[in-house]
Amino acid sequence: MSDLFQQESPLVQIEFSEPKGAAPRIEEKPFNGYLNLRGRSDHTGFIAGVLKVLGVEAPTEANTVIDAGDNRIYWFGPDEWLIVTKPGQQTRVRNDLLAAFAGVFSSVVDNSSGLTTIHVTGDNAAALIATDCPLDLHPREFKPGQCAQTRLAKAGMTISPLADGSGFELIIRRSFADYLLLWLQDAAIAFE
Amino acid sequence: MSKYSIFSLVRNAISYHENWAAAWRSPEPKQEYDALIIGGGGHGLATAYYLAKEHGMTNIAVLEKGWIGGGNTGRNTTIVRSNYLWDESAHLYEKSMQLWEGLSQDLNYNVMFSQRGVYNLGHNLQDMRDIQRRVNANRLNGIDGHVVSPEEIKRAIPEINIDQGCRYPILGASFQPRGGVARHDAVAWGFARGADRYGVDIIQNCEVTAIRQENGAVTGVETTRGRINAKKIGVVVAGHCSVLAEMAGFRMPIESHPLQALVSEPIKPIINTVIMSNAVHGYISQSDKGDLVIGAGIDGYNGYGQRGSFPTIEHTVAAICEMFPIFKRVRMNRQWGGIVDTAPDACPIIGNTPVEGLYFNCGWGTGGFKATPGSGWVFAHNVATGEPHELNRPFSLDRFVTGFLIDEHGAAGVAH
Amino acid sequence: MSQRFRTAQGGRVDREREIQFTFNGKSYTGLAGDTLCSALLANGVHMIGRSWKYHRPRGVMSAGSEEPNAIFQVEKGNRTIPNARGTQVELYDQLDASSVNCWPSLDLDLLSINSKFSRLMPAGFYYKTFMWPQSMWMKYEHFIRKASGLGESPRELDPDRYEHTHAHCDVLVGGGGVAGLSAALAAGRAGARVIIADEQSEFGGLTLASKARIDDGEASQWIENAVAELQQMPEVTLLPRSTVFGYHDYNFLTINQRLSDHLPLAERPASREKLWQVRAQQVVLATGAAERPLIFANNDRPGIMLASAASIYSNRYAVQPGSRAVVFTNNDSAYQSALDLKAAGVEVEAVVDARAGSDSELANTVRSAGIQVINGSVVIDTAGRKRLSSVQVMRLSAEGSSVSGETRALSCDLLAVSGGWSPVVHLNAQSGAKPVWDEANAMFRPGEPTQAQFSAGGANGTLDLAGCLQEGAAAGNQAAIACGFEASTQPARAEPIDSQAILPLWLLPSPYTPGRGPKAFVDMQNDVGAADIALAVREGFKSVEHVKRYTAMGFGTDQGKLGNINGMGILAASMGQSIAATGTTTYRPNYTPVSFGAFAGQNLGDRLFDPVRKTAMHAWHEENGALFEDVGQWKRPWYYPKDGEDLQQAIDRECLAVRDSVGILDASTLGKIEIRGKDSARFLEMIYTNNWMKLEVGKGRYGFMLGEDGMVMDDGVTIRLAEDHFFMHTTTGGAAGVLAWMERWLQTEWPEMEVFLTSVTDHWATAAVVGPKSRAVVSAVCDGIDFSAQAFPFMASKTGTIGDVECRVNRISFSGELAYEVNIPANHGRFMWEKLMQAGAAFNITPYGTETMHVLRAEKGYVIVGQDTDGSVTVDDLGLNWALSKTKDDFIGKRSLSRPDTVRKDRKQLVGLLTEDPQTVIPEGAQLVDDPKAPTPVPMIGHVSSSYYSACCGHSIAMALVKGGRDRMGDTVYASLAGGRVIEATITESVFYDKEGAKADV
Amino acid sequence: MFLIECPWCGLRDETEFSCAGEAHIARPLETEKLSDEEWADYLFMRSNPKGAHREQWLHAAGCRRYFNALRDTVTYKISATYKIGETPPSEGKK
Ligand SMILES: Cc1cc2nc3c(=O)[nH]c(=O)nc-3n(C[C@H](O)[C@H](O)[C@H](O)COP(=O)(O)OP(=O)(O)OC[C@H]3O[C@@H](n4cnc5c(N)ncnc54)[C@H](O)[C@@H]3O)c2cc1C
Ligand SMILES: NC(=O)c1ccc[n+]([C@@H]2O[C@H](COP(=O)([O-])OP(=O)(O)OC[C@H]3O[C@@H](n4cnc5c(N)ncnc54)[C@H](O)[C@@H]3O)[C@@H](O)[C@H]2O)c1
Ligand SMILES: Cc1cc2nc3c(=O)[nH]c(=O)nc-3n(C[C@H](O)[C@H](O)[C@H](O)COP(=O)(O)O)c2cc1C
Ligand SMILES: [Zn+2]
Repeated sequence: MSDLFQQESPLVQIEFSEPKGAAPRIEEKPFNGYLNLRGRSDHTGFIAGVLKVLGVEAPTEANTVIDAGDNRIYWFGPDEWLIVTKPGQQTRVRNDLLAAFAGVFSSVVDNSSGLTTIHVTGDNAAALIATDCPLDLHPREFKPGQCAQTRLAKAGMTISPLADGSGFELIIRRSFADYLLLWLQDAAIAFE
Repeated sequence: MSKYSIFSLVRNAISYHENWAAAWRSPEPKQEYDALIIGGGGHGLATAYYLAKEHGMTNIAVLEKGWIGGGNTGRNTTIVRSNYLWDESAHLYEKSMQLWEGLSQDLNYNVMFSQRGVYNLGHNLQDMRDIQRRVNANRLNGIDGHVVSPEEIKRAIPEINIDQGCRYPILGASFQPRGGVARHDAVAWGFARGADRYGVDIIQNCEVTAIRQENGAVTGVETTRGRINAKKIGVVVAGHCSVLAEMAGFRMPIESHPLQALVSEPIKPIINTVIMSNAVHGYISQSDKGDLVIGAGIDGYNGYGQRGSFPTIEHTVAAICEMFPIFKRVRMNRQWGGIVDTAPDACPIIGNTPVEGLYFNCGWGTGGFKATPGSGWVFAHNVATGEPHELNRPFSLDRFVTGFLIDEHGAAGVAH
Repeated sequence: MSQRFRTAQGGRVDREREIQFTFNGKSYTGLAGDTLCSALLANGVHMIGRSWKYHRPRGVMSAGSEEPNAIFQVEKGNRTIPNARGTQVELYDQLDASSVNCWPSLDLDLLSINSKFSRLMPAGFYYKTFMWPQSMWMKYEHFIRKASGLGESPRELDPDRYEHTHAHCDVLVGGGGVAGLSAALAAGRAGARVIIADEQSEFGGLTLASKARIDDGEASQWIENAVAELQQMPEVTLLPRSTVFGYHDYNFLTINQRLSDHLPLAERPASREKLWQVRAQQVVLATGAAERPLIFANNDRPGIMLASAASIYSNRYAVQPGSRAVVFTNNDSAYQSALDLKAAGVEVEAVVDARAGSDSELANTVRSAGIQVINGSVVIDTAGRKRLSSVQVMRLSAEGSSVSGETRALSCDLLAVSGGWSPVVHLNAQSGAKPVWDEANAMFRPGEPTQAQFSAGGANGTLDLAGCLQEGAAAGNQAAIACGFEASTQPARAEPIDSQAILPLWLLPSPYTPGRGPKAFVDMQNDVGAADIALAVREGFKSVEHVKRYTAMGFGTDQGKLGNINGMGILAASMGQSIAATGTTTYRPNYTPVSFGAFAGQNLGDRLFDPVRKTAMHAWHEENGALFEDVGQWKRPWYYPKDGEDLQQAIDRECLAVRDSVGILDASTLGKIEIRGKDSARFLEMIYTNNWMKLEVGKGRYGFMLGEDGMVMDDGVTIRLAEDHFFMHTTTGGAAGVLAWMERWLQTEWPEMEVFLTSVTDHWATAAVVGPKSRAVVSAVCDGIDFSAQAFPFMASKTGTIGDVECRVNRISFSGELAYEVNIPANHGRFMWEKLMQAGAAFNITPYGTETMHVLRAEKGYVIVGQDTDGSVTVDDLGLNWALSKTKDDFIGKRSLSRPDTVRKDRKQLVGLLTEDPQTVIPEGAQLVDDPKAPTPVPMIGHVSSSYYSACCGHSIAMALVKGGRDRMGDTVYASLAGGRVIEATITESVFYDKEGAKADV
Repeated sequence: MFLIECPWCGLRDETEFSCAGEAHIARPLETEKLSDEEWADYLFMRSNPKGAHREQWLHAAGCRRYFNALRDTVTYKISATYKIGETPPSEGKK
């Protein structure tokens, strides 16, 4: 049995169905790796460690996300990032980072089961999310390459526009995932 | 001044209501009084009334910066109950309840005190433990009340949703039959008229801008209508108490927060009691005029703006719709906010201050309307004698130094 | 066609589409495009309701949101709407409307008797009576309540849904009359993101009912073009049927959009309303101006309406609002109404103008149309019971303060009144500005904005069409420029009109002695008359806010839109002061009432009212019959009843299974925080009350967190994973708070500390495997760990694998049994759980929930923060002094522990209780007394915080906080319960089971 | 409804934040040496001004950073936000 077979997404109790009418498509991209990265962005050892393992520096511009090969790095705060890896890669990336940070004030914490990713796509993707997200999702204001930690209804999320402009990626917490999906599905009724 | 009654009403109707006297005079402030009460809310006016009535101090004035009753007294959801957990609170609020029970007659002013009962709902097992604890304590303190089941609640309030499958199901409630509501404005006006009858000067549009003291004792105040002297000053300004404390040179353990409320359009009677839920943050009763009167939770920031933030209202209305799904098509007519003075232990501060002759009565936060007569009664004692009454002794400012807090947060779930 | 008062042509109604509706049970027809009121008027129905207090017959006063009288119950059953304003209810097929607040019927309303006693019911009469005997008030109140209120609340569940949306824009335009449309065009053409909202079904505002011309065409054509152009702009959102009802701080505005109420019941979409929460860079308020009536005796009869409403009904709805009209005014605009009425085929008896002369172009047009103009005169009274039949007119003295001469009766069934115009400053005032009195034009103009905001058109006090167009375009341009766009739209053109000054009039002079004549109404909905205002002043209620509260003026569903300005004028006159000095009452949301459902949106019901947080094993618990307990937002298994078991039977079984063999508990909800950095131990020394520097790597320790007030705030086990790496557990309910609390100290007080915190609550699924057979179970499931007692002692932590997934096992016990908490990344949570169940099958492994967990821990005397503590309990009160470091200089809350009250000897202390009768369980929350027979108030010595029947001990056990309890071992105390029931109990230590702690130590 | 400029994330909606009360209340260093009055002063006494107020906010749904704001408690206008450790702007009274 490979370990992937032993996994269950937080959304196991949710039924995903084909969108009706003009409702956006909502799908899960399960089982990515999620690493919470902490460090002082002005510390050379830290910068070098990230560069060494991920091939890029952690973004220091607020509310941005960058691609780093197979991985993506989201700015979370002045000393905090989220690294999203391909499924199953998290342990290797974590161990490499931990090794690269030897002696450097930093933290790399595996939160892979704590988060999951949702894609909301289609013409009304922004409208669906805007039902209860206070962020301005207009393409003039929120472009691919940007990301934001904000809220959706009564739960937190990290949102970023998909590169192809088809919609948004939402990274949400496991224990709120069920609620948020039910919430989005209910909100989608307005577009059916 | 004529007494109010059905006979005086008929008599005056015959003379086209041309002969009603003013409910209170609007005198010019004198240069000096035996005592000043700063703040013309319910508490300040009640203090003046009882100072005159119980302590014979009639050469006194109430100074109000705006119009009397325009502070929290005029913007609260009017819930009256005395079923508090801790002995100290229970005794104080019960004293108030007893005064409420004869208040219209005592004041000769119908304050429409309506003892329609108050339900405090429990939504989880810990809520129910707390409710049991409080009701048991109330009973031993001689305060009416009992624990009721969801079915009993439903019988009394057929409109309520007791479905056990809902997000925060109603598991039960405490019920205090003697609790209820009153007509808030009438409370201020009734006390004002009552105090005026004893000769108390009620001076509106008179903002206190400085407190004068000599050798650690008060001598008077500066106001927007000039200097007024007095050797005893009672400060009863609710949300503004820190501002007044600063004038007197000390700080208070108080934060002033917006607290919001709203009313629906008037509808025919449908809610015949008072329902409070701390867990989902909604409080509801129906005024005699027919509007549903709904109170929200506090806004998290300090604010003197008499307005709060929209999400607070949004959540409160959702909570009401969750408890009363049939009200979704009823409409909200108006929303507003007050400035509540919250203390760390959610209990009032009543008593002496570091300045001699200066007394403070504040910290009633989200729940002082119910205490209006009792608060005035004990504070009058304190101002008149210079010493706290037994009922307000535990509520002194120095409890923050000794640590003797009367924490009504935890178990009693204080609010309104 | 039964619509006898429908004009032959014109209007914006669709003559091809007849619509059936019923009013008070009687069937009528109207046309598509009608409102309920216009359709009723088309059928000659003028008396549509009764007033609130005196039950006087009332008719339609206006054609908009200011309507005080035309209040209906629309529909019955689950789609009923109480208090719908008939002027804004769009007619749809089979609409069912009835009057509110009259019984048994509108025609014969028994409470109209009140009108006979109206002299006994002046403002505030209830404060003066109903006081004797004291006990009777509740009876009086019962009848008072029955008599008040307007419509009926729904009694059935609402089938409709309500939506929310957040929106952002450069320019929000509130109001879509010509001023608003001009602003939207200007901003939209500049490229700005624009939202324009209007409460009506069509954009265009008052001008829809106007025959004026814009840009050399009909005004209505210009409106149509403007709307079409806006619709083409991708960045412009047009919201019809959308009321901007709140203007909050930081240019946050709320809009209620009605999606379905205008459709026949059968055709309605799922969503009824949508609440827009808008952040605007700039706001243009173009909410128009509202006409005021005039205040004279009996000014409330059906058939009396605003002159502008008469125009709107004539021009927009193609209805004759009467057959024979008198127009009564103090300004020019009503002359247009006279022309409009005449054009609609209404006979216009006269225009009565309070001004001595009127020679504006408009007035002259009226004269030349053959309409008589009676200058220098006012209406002093009216006649007609359920419909106006005539008005009486007298001459006004030159200085305007009295009337004289002959009374002249003019017979008419319509009186169109105009007392001038009031800019709709509501939103401007809500936003924080203070309206400014303009004496010359007798109006409150919008105040100096306190936010990024413009007012334009009628809303700004500009009443002529050309001015409205010009101001709208200017505001739109400026707003767009302020957002960084280039904007230069030229305003549309209209003919300027000459007009003559208004003669401000509040309470009109009349031959009656003030206060003695018939009532002259100011607030029609609340039956507040001019005499009530005078009475309030006489009684000392002099502030405008006092007058509002004493008389109820402006308290109605119209919030005084129609009456307040007149009321303030009358109040000012009564007080002998200016209107500017009198001021307005406070403007607040909602501009018009908004249904509760719209506020709640979709945030309702078992799934969406509040997040339901679930663990990775949730589905398994459901499948296996668990009942759940709410702990914070989490659902935790409470117990797992087997067929027919009640709570007690289930927990007896669960408890015994754990103590005898092995049980399993989902502990995933505990808060989990990773703490990293070289100062982590030092940080924990401050956060917890005990010592952390010397904790071995691989070992855990139990700790208490205090608030700075010294009271217990949270507890849990923290494990040292490396010198600079800890793993903290918090309580389920406390998790978020503890993280924020620790971050706050780190970020604000000790930023130099090298510590990073990361919440991993959601990442780990945790199963507590508990009981003598737990070692066998976990050994069978987890690889790579030596579970022997020596290798894996109590409070140790090890990593291993389950399958090929890394897991962490902590030997922690909250039950006094040998126990292991097995943690695995939550995606594998159910997999782990099922493995453990499989491995445990041999030992009859028993899943248990929070209730059994509570009993097990109580048997051991372990406390639960939040149940055995309430924010007023210290560690010492709990008898857990060992957890307070004696060696640390400081930790959070330490100083508070030496305050006079915290060192008191008679503080309440946690003790155990054993009941006299071992089968009796003291209810939790019971109060304890020494003497149950003591007179009230009975002194209380403490209360029972936890209490259970313990199947393992074979008797009931309880924990209680008792004054000086630790010095009272062996004393008898009494739990005093409702109904005089008393339970006797003895104070004991709080450990009831395995006092030596032998069971965990194996 | 405030729009708050997080010094890290920029302008965000009030609902992403929570207010953490008066700012610049330093925890005393040697707490054991304080009198009960001094300790009570630190614990409970607040300036609670009507007007300019320095207060802490947490960008709870965003970057999870605490920061300070200078806000008027009457108009609710935020005249500045600044990072922890930065000197407060001098506007406002006191
Ligand atoms: C929305 C809301 C709902 C509430 N619901 C309830 C409830 O259901 N039940 C309940 O028991 N309590 C409730 N409360 C709390 C209750 O309203 C207050 O505790 C109580 O009214 C306080 O009365 P007061 O007389 O002390 O204060 P206020 O009525 O606020 O009076 C203080 C007065 O002092 C004046 N003042 C201030 N500064 C000065 C100065 N410098 N010079 C002169 N005068 C000054 C003010 O203008 C004001 O009139 C609620 C409060 C609010 C805001
Ligand atoms: N002759 C006169 O004395 C006189 C007086 C007043 C107005 N007028 C005429 O009226 C017109 C005024 O144009 P205007 O555009 O300024 O005003 P308007 O009254 O035509 O339009 C205002 C619009 O705002 C809407 N509205 C008001 N409050 C709203 C809210 N809170 N939310 C959503 N919508 C709301 C109204 O439904 C209306 O459609 C001009 O044609 C002017 O000449 C003439
Ligand atoms: C118990 C209670 C009932 C109220 N009922 C109404 C009402 O029926 N109609 C109304 O317009 N306002 C009602 N109000 C609100 C007041 O109009 C007003 O908003 C409130 O007293 C705050 O004052 P302000 O808005 O002038 O600041 C009520 C207020 C209270 C406290
Ligand atoms: Zn931020």
